[in-house]
Amino acid sequence: MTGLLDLFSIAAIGAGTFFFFAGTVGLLRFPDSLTGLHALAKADNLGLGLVVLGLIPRADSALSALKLIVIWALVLLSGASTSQLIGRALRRGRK
Amino acid sequence: MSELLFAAASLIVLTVAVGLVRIFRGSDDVERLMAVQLLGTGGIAALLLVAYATNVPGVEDVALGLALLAAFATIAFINLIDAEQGDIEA
Amino acid sequence: MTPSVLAGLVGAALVGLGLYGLIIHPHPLRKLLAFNLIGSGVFLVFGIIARRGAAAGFAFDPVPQALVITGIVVAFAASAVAVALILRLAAVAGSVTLDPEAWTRPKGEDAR
Amino acid sequence: MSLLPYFDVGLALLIVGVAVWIIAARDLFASVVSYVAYGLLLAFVWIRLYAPDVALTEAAVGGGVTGVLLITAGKRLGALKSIAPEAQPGLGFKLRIGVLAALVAAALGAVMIMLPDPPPSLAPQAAAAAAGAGAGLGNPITAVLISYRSFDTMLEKIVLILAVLAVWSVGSDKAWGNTPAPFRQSKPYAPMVFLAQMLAPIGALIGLHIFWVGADAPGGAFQGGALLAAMWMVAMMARLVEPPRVDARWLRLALIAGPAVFLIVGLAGEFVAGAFFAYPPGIAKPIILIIEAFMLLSITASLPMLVAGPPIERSEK
Repeated sequence: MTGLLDLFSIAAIGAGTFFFFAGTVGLLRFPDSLTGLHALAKADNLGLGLVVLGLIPRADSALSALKLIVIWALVLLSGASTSQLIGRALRRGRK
Repeated sequence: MSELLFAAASLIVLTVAVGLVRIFRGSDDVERLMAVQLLGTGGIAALLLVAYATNVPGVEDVALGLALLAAFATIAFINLIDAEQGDIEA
Repeated sequence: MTPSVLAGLVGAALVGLGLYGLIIHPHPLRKLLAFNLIGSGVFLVFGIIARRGAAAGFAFDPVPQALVITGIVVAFAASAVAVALILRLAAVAGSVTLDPEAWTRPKGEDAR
Repeated sequence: MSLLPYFDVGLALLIVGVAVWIIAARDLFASVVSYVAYGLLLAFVWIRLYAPDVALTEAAVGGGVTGVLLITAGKRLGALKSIAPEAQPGLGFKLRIGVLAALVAAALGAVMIMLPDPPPSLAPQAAAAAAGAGAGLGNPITAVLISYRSFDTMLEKIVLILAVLAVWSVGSDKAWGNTPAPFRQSKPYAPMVFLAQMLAPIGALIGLHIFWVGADAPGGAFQGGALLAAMWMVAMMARLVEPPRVDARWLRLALIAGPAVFLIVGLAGEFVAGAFFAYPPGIAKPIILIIEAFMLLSITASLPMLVAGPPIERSEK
């Protein structure tokens, strides 16, 4: 059972790390800032989400696990809204 | 297992640090802000990974605070940029 | 090299960098940023003293850590006062220069 | 072989790199944005030094709120169109200052390597304080702040009040009693309002939680107060609430509540428990909790006032 959970952690954390990597590459290599914003959102939402998912089985208590989920939810909320604001700032700044 | 957590944390910090190049070379303020947002989330992820591997107590609360503060700084910065651009709809 | 010695060296480097920026930059806000760098360097140096002073069953010495927390808040309060003074200077004098030569003719007594 | 030392060295290099950029950046905004990133990275170092309490404070006050203070100031300066860029100092001067700074850093670094062994420590005294007068506080740092070094902590609250007074008195005479300038003049964009409406209550809950667990786990009045203050500022940025008038009675009461209660309890200790700032055994923990609660109130009130700046005249919008 522990082995299976460890395997799950490794898989999720590995996938999360990949999304951070992909998000950064996208932010740096995509042709303009708006597509870069799209890549950034992937790192925010999926990268952190998968890392958190992988850490949940390793949490000391149910409360710790719950806090991990709250952290992710917070980042989702602020990430989505600030993406909207950043997008508008980019569009207005370009003119 | 903890070595794997370190490895993941190192990779995340490394990629996010490369993202910081945006701050160094970015042409405008909004792009710099995006790099800091990436550092914020990546930092939280790496912090959690390292803290779980080294058994620092109560680190979830620190990460919660960091998540709030990263959002706070981004909001303050984008709000100023937005106010500066004025009320014209685009 | 233990993490605490490494952090101490980082603290030393930050103090040096901050000192350089404090003297070099003509803009007072940049000076303030540099001063905050010196401050955080000093806090880090204090932090490694806390980490080394682990005793009595703690992983660290709580006294320096508590003082660093106090110090961070006081440093922020001082920065806020400095910012208020800079903004007032800009409003009254019309520039933020710290050069005493430029102060020979103030422009209007209360521009704000 | 462990990966951790490499990780630490990489983190150290990254921090020094960001610090170099803070100093070297041409643009003020770039410099301040890097400062926020730097605060996040420093929080990381504090975690590596087993200091989660300091990490939280550094991230909240050192990185977040200071960054917002500086960038708000920078934009207000820009709005005044008043910055007279001076001639940069010459290369020779820079070189000499560089050598000086490097010498200072090298001397400090040498001291770091030659620290005495075994290291001096106040941990036993702090442990005694936590066991005795600190009465049942599981977090030794909170015990030190409230019990072992209570006088410092009270004076630090007074410093915050003095700083608020100093900021307010910088405003012009005619503006006295008015509100500080709002964080933005125009109407905020709808997603901004939505975000503030969602984030501020959740953040306030998290701030209260961090305050509450501070007795036994990382957290406490400083960290919780800083988060609450940040959430109040978010609400002001979205114009959900306006900055209060500086002569509002409730604001002034909130500002002095922390140190006042602290001082009263300290003086009462002289008579009840026989020493200044001694807590009577048995009821020490509830008393400490009351002090902390009022400190939280004062910190929450003072940090946004420090960022908002002095009151402005009405005629200006």
